[in-house]
Amino acid sequence: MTPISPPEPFTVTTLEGAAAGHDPGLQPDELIHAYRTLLTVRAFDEVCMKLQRSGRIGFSIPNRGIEAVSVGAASALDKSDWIFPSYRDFGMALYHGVRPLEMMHNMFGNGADAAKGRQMSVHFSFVEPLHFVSISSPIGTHLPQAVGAARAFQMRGEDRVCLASFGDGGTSSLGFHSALNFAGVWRAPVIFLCQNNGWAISCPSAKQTASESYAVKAQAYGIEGVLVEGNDLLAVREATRQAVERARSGGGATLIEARTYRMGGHSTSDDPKRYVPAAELEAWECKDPVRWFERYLAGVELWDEGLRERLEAEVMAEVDGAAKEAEQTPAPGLETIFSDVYRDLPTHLRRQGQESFEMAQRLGDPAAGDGAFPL
Amino acid sequence: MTPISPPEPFTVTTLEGAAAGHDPGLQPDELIHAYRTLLTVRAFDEVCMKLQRSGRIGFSIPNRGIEAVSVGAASALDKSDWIFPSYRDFGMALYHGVRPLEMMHNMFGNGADAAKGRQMSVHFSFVEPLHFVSISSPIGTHLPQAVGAARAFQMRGEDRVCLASFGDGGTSSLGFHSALNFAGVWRAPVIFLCQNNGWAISCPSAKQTASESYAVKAQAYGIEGVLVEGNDLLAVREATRQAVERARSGGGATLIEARTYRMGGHSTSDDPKRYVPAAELEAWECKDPVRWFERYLAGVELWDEGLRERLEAEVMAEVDGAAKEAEQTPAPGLETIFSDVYRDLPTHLRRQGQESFEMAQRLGDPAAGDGAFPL
Amino acid sequence: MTTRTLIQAVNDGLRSAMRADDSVLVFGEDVGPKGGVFLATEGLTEEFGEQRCFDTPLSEDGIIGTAVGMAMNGLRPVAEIQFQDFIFPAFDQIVSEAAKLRYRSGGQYSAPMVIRTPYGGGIRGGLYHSQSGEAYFCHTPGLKVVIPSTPADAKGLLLAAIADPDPVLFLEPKALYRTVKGDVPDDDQPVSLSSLRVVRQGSDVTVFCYGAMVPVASGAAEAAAEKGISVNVIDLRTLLPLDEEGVLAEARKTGRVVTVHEAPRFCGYGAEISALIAENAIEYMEAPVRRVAGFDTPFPNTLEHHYIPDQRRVLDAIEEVYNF
Amino acid sequence: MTTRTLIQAVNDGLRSAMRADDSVLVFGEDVGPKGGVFLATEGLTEEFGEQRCFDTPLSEDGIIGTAVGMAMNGLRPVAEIQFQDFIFPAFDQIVSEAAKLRYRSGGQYSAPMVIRTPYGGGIRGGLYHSQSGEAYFCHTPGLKVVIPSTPADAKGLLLAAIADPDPVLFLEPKALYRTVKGDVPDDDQPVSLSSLRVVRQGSDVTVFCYGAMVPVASGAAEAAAEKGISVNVIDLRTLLPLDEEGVLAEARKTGRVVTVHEAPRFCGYGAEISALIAENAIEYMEAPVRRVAGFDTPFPNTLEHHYIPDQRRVLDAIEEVYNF
Ligand SMILES: Cc1ncc(C[n+]2csc(CCOP(=O)(O)OP(=O)(O)O)c2C)c(N)n1
Ligand SMILES: Cc1ncc(C[n+]2csc(CCOP(=O)(O)OP(=O)(O)O)c2C)c(N)n1
Ligand SMILES: [Mg+2]
Ligand SMILES: [Mg+2]
Repeated sequence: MTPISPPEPFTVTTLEGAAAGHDPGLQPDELIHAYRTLLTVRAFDEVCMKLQRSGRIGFSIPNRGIEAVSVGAASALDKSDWIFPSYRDFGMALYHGVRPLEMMHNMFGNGADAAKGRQMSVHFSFVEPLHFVSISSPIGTHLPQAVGAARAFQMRGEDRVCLASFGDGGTSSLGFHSALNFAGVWRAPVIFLCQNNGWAISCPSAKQTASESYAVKAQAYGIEGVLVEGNDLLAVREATRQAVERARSGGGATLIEARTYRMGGHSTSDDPKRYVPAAELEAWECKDPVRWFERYLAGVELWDEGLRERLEAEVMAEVDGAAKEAEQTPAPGLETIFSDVYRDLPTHLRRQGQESFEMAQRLGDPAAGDGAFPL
Repeated sequence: MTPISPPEPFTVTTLEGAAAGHDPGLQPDELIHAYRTLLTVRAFDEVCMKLQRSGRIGFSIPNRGIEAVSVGAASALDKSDWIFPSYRDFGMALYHGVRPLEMMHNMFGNGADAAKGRQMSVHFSFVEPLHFVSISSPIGTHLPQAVGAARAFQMRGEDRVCLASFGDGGTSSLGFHSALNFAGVWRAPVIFLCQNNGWAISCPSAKQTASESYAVKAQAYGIEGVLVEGNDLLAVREATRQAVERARSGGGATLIEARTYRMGGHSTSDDPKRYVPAAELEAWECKDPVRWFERYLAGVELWDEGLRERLEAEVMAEVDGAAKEAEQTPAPGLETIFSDVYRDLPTHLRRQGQESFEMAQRLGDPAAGDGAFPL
Repeated sequence: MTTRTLIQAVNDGLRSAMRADDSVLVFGEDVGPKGGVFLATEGLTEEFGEQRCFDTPLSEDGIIGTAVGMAMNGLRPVAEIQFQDFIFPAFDQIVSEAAKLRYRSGGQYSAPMVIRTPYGGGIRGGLYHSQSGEAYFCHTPGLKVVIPSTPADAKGLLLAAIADPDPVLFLEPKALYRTVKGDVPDDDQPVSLSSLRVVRQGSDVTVFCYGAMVPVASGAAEAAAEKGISVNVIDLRTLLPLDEEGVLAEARKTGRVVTVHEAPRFCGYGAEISALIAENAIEYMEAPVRRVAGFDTPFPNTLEHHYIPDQRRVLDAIEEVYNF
Repeated sequence: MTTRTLIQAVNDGLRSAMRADDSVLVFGEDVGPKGGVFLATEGLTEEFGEQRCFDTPLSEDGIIGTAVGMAMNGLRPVAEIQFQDFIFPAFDQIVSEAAKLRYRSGGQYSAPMVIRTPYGGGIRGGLYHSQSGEAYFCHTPGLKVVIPSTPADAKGLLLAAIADPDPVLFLEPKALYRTVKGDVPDDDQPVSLSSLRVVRQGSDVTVFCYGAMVPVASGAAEAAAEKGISVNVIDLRTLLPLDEEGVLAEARKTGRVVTVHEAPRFCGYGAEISALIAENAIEYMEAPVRRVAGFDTPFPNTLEHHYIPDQRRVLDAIEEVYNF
C-alpha cells in the first residue's frame, strides 16, 4: 500500500498555547463562549453516556477528542449561513445558541423533540437560531444538498454560505463525489469540512483511501484543499474563516480536512478495544483540544483553573437539568406517526391513523422495546 | 470558473509521423494489424451509419476521431487479460480477433447475437478470444466490477490485469469514485482508461468538472495518473503498456486520460450541430488518428496509398458481407425472453413462457415497432 | 386550446411554470442547448438563460441531491433524469432523502421538487432504455408518483406537480411522446393530483391502466365493444397517493377487473390494485382479478413487442374475466 | 445439533462455507477485526485471514460493484451491507447489474454472490436503521430474495444462497438475532430456496409471513387457538422466486388469508400475495384477504411499537377474516 506521508496540517497555536501574533478575530467574550461550548459538548457527552449506560436512552455519539473542530468551524459562520452537519457536530448548534434542553428532547425522542421523536437520538434538526439541517443517518447524502442550497444563495445573489461536515469515511460516499464535483463546476459557496478522526467505526484511514491525505482530494474537483490541525480550535476557525471568505466573495468551494482523533468508541454501542491500537490513543492524549485551548486562553490571560471549575459546574447543571426535564416530557402522540409524510394528510393516512387510534383504544397500547441500539 | 490549464498530454509520435528512437514493441505484422483494425472500425462505423439511416438498424455509436485510443490500448493487453469496455471500444475486440460478423449480429439483435438479441445494438459481450465483458448502458457501473475481477486475479496470484474504459462523462459517475477508491486501497491490477473525447453527449468538459484534467483525479485515490495524446496510437499503447506493467508487477492501478475528440455526433440519433463549435472540429481534423498512424507507418516504410486502398477494400468487403449475413439471420426465438434470467428456469417463468407461446400461436405475433432510437 | 403532442405539452408546462415563477429551475443531462434527448426542454435555455435551464455533470445522485438542497432553500427544481433506467444512482437521494426529509425534521424542512423522466418501452432500447420502475417508488411514503397519458394531462399534471409542496416523480411514457396528439389548454389549468380519469365508461369489466397502456387498453375496450363487452377504462394518473376509494368504486361497479402495466408482474403496481380489491371489495368480484403485465424478466430488445402488453393481450384478459 | 441464536447460525453458515470453499470471501464495513456491528462475522478474519474477510471503504456501491466483478471472475463473494437501510447507494449495482448480467450477456457472464444485510425494526433505530425493503428487490427479475426466521433456516438457507448460481439478497431479521434460539445441524444441510415452511398447521385461516413476523404470527395463532380458531402459519422464507403453487395451495386450504409484514402496506410484498390469490384462487376465498403491515409512512422511532405489526394486530385480522 502507498505509505501515507501527508504534509503537516497547519496550526495557529503551539501545543503550549502560544499563538504569536495571530489575531483570532474573536473578542474575549467570544473566546470564552467558544470555551464554554467545548465544555458543554463534553458535559453533554458525559451525561448521555450515563443515560445510555443506565438504559434511559438507547444511543449516543461521543465527541471526546474532536470537540474543537465543530466549535472552531462554527465560530467562523454567521447565523444566516446554513449548516449541513454530521452526527458529530452538535457543538456547532450549541455554539450558535441551541440549548441543551432542545437537544435532550431529541435524545429521548419525546413529544417536545423538534423531530417529534421520529429520529434516532443524535439526529438533530433546527431552523432557529440558525439552519442546522436535519441530520440523516445515511452517510454523505447531505453533501450534494448543501451544494444545492448554496446554489439557491447564488441565484438570489445572497452572500450566504453552506458548511457541510462529514467524517473521513464520508469521503468514500457517493455524495462526496457528486457534491465536490458539482460545487467545483458551479463554483458554489460551500465549505466541505472533513473531520478526519482516524476511524470510520472500525475502519482506519489506511483502509479508507490510498490518497496522501483527504485534503488532496480537492484537486480532483478543481476546488481548494486545506489540511488543518483539528485539535487547534483557532486553526480550524482560521481555515474555515478563509474558506468562508472565499465562498462569500465568489471564489467557490473549499475542502478542509481537520485532522483529529476519536478518543473513544464510535458510539455508546461500540467497543473500540477490539480494534484501536492503545499507542495511538496515547499519542493523541496530549493534544486534547480542550486543554489545548485552555493553554491558549491562559496565555492571553483569560483563563485559570477557577474558570474551568465554575463553567464546568454551570454547564453540567444545565445539561443535567435538561436531561431530567426531557425524561419527564411525555412521548409524542400517536398522530405523529402519520403527519408530515406529506404537507397535507392524504386519505389513506387519515384512515390508517384512525384505525390505529381505534385499535389502541380497543386493545390497549402495544409493548415497547427496550431501545438498546447495537451500533 | 477555474480556467482549465492542463499540462500537455504526452506523445510518442510527432504529428508528421516521426517517432525518433521510440521502440513501439510491435512487429511489422502487428503494426499492420493495428492499422487494419483502425480501418475496420471506420468501415464498421460507415456501414452502421448507412444501416441506421436506411432504417435497418435502430442505433449506432460512431468512433470517428477516437479510434486510436481503443486500438492502441488493446495492443498492450494479452488475451488472458479482461476488458471492461464502454460502447466506444469495439476496436479493442476487433484488435483481439472478434470478427465483424459477430458484432453485426448484435447490431441487428438477431438470433446469432451472443446476447440473444436482448441488448440494444453496440452493447457487445464476448468471452472469446478474450473477455470483453458485456457492455452495460448505465455509465460507470462496470468500473468497480473491473476492480473486483482484478482482485480475483490477485487472490489467485495470477498476473493478469483488467482494463476498464469509459468517457469523460463517466468520471462523474458513482462507479468511478468507488472503483478508483477501492483500487487504490487494494492496490488492484487495473487500468482505468478515460477516453476524454471532449463531450458527454452535449455536455462539454468544462461543465463536467472543474479539475485541471481528468488524469489529475488519480491523486484523490493514491494511484498513478497519466495524460496522453489519444490520437497518437503509439502513445496510447505506451501509456497502457507502462500501466499494465505496473499492475502486473504489483504496483497497483493507473488512471490514463487519453485526450481525443469526437468528430461527429454522440450517436446516430444525435445532432451535434446544436452544440459543437465548428472551430473545435476544425482544429482536431488535422490530428485524425488514422492519418497520423499512416504517417508513422510510412516513416518506417510499412505504408503507402496502395496499402490503404487494398486494406480498405478488404475490410469493407468483410463488414459489408457481415451486415448482409446478419440482416438475413432470423430473430431470436420467443424462449429467449425467458431464459438466462436465472441459470435454471423457475416455475413462474416456465409458465409465463408457455402462456406467451400459446398466445402467439392462438392470436398471431404482435406488431413490432420501427426500432428508431432517439439517443 | 392548441393541438399538441405529449412532449410538446411537457415543454409548454415547463415554460409556463418558469414564466410564472422565477424560482422554478430546470436541469439535468443535456437539457440545455441540446434541449434534452427527446427535446422536452427545447428552447428553455434560450428563453430563460443558463441560470434557469442548464446541463449538469453526469451524476444522477448529484442532480437529485442538489435538487433536494435547492428545494429546501426556496427554489423549485424540476430535474430531468434522461431515462428512468438511469434513476437508480439517485435512488438513495429520492427514497432516503427527498421522501423522508419532511417527516424526519418534524416538518422543519421539506423538498418540494419534481423529477421528470421518460419511462417504458417501444423504442427498441433494450434492458436499459425501456424500464417501467413505478413500483419501486410507489412503495416509498413521502413521494408522489404521477404518470400522464394525454397531452392535456401532461401539461396539467406537470403544473400541479411543480406547484405541489412535496416531491413528485413525474414519469413520462416515452412511447406516447409523439404518437398521441390532443387539445391542450393555452392557459394554466393544473389537473389535481390523486384524481382518476375515466377514459371510457363501461359496465361489464373495469380496466385500470396508466401511461402508455391507456391507448392500448382503450383499443382493447373498443375491440371488446364489438364483441358486446362494455369496458370501463380508468387512467389512474396519480399512482401515489392513489385515490383508493375511486378505484374501489370503479371495481365494484363492474365486479370484473383487469390491470395493465408494462412493468414486470411480480410485485408490480397491479398487485396493489388487486390487493386493494381483495381486501375491500372481494365480495363484489365475479371473476379473478387479472393482471396483464410485462414478464418477470429483464426488458428484452428485439422481441420487445412480445414483452409489452398489447391490445391482443388486454382483450384476451377482458374476455377471460368477462366469460368467467 | 447445537442450540444457537439466529446470529450465531449466520456466523456458523459463513464459517462453514468459507471452510468448504476457498473462493468464498466475506467483506463489507466493519466485518473484519470488529466482527460486524452485530457480530455476524466475528472471528472470521482471525480464522481465514485478511484476504478472505476484510473491511472496505464506506461505499456500498463499491462493495456490491466489486462483488459483481469478483463473482464474474470465479470468486464467491458474500458482501455485508451494515443495515438494509444503507443498501440504496448500491441499488444500481444490484438492480441494473447483478440482476441483469446473465440475461444481457446471453449467459456468458453471471454474478453468483450473496448480499447479507440486517433488516426490520425493533431496536429503536428510527427511519434509517429499521426499514424492510424486500419489496424493492422482489420486483427485480434476476435476483433471489431470502429471509430466514429460525437459526436452522438462517444457516441452511445461507448455505444454499452461497452455493446458488445467481445473486441472492439475504435479509436477516435483526429483531430475531438474539431473541430466537433453536437447534442447528452441525454439518451442512442447505435448505433449498423457493420452499415454504409450514410453521403451524391449521384449517380456518392461513397467515403468510416471514422474518421477524413469524414469531409474531405464531403467537397470534396460539392466541387464536385459545379462541377456537385454527390457524395455518406459513413462513415464505424465499420471497423471490416464490413457490406460487405452494402459496395458492395453502390459501385454498383455508379460504381465509392474512398476510403480515413490517414494510409499508402500499405496494408491499403482501400485495403480491393478495394479487396471486385474487388472480388464481379468488373463487376459494370466503373473506377479504387482509394485510397487516407497517403504515404508509417512514419508520418512526419512539413509537415504533405502534408501527410494527404485533400479536394484537395479527390476531385482530385473523378474527376479522374468520368472522367475516
Ligand atoms: C451509507 C451508509 N453506510 C453505512 C453507514 C453505517 N455507519 C454509520 S457511521 C459509519 C462510519 C462513519 O465514519 P466517518 O465518516 O469517518 O465518521 P465518524 O463516525 O468517524 O465521525 C458507518 C459505516 C451509514 N450510516 N450510511
Ligand atoms: C447513469 C447514466 N446516466 C445517463 C446515461 C445517458 N448517457 C448515455 S451516454 C452519455 C454520455 C457519456 O459521455 P462520456 O462518458 O463522455 O462518453 P462518450 O459517449 O463521450 O464516449 C449519457 C449521459 C447513461 N447511459 N447512464
Ligand atoms: Mg471518522
Ligand atoms: Mg465523452
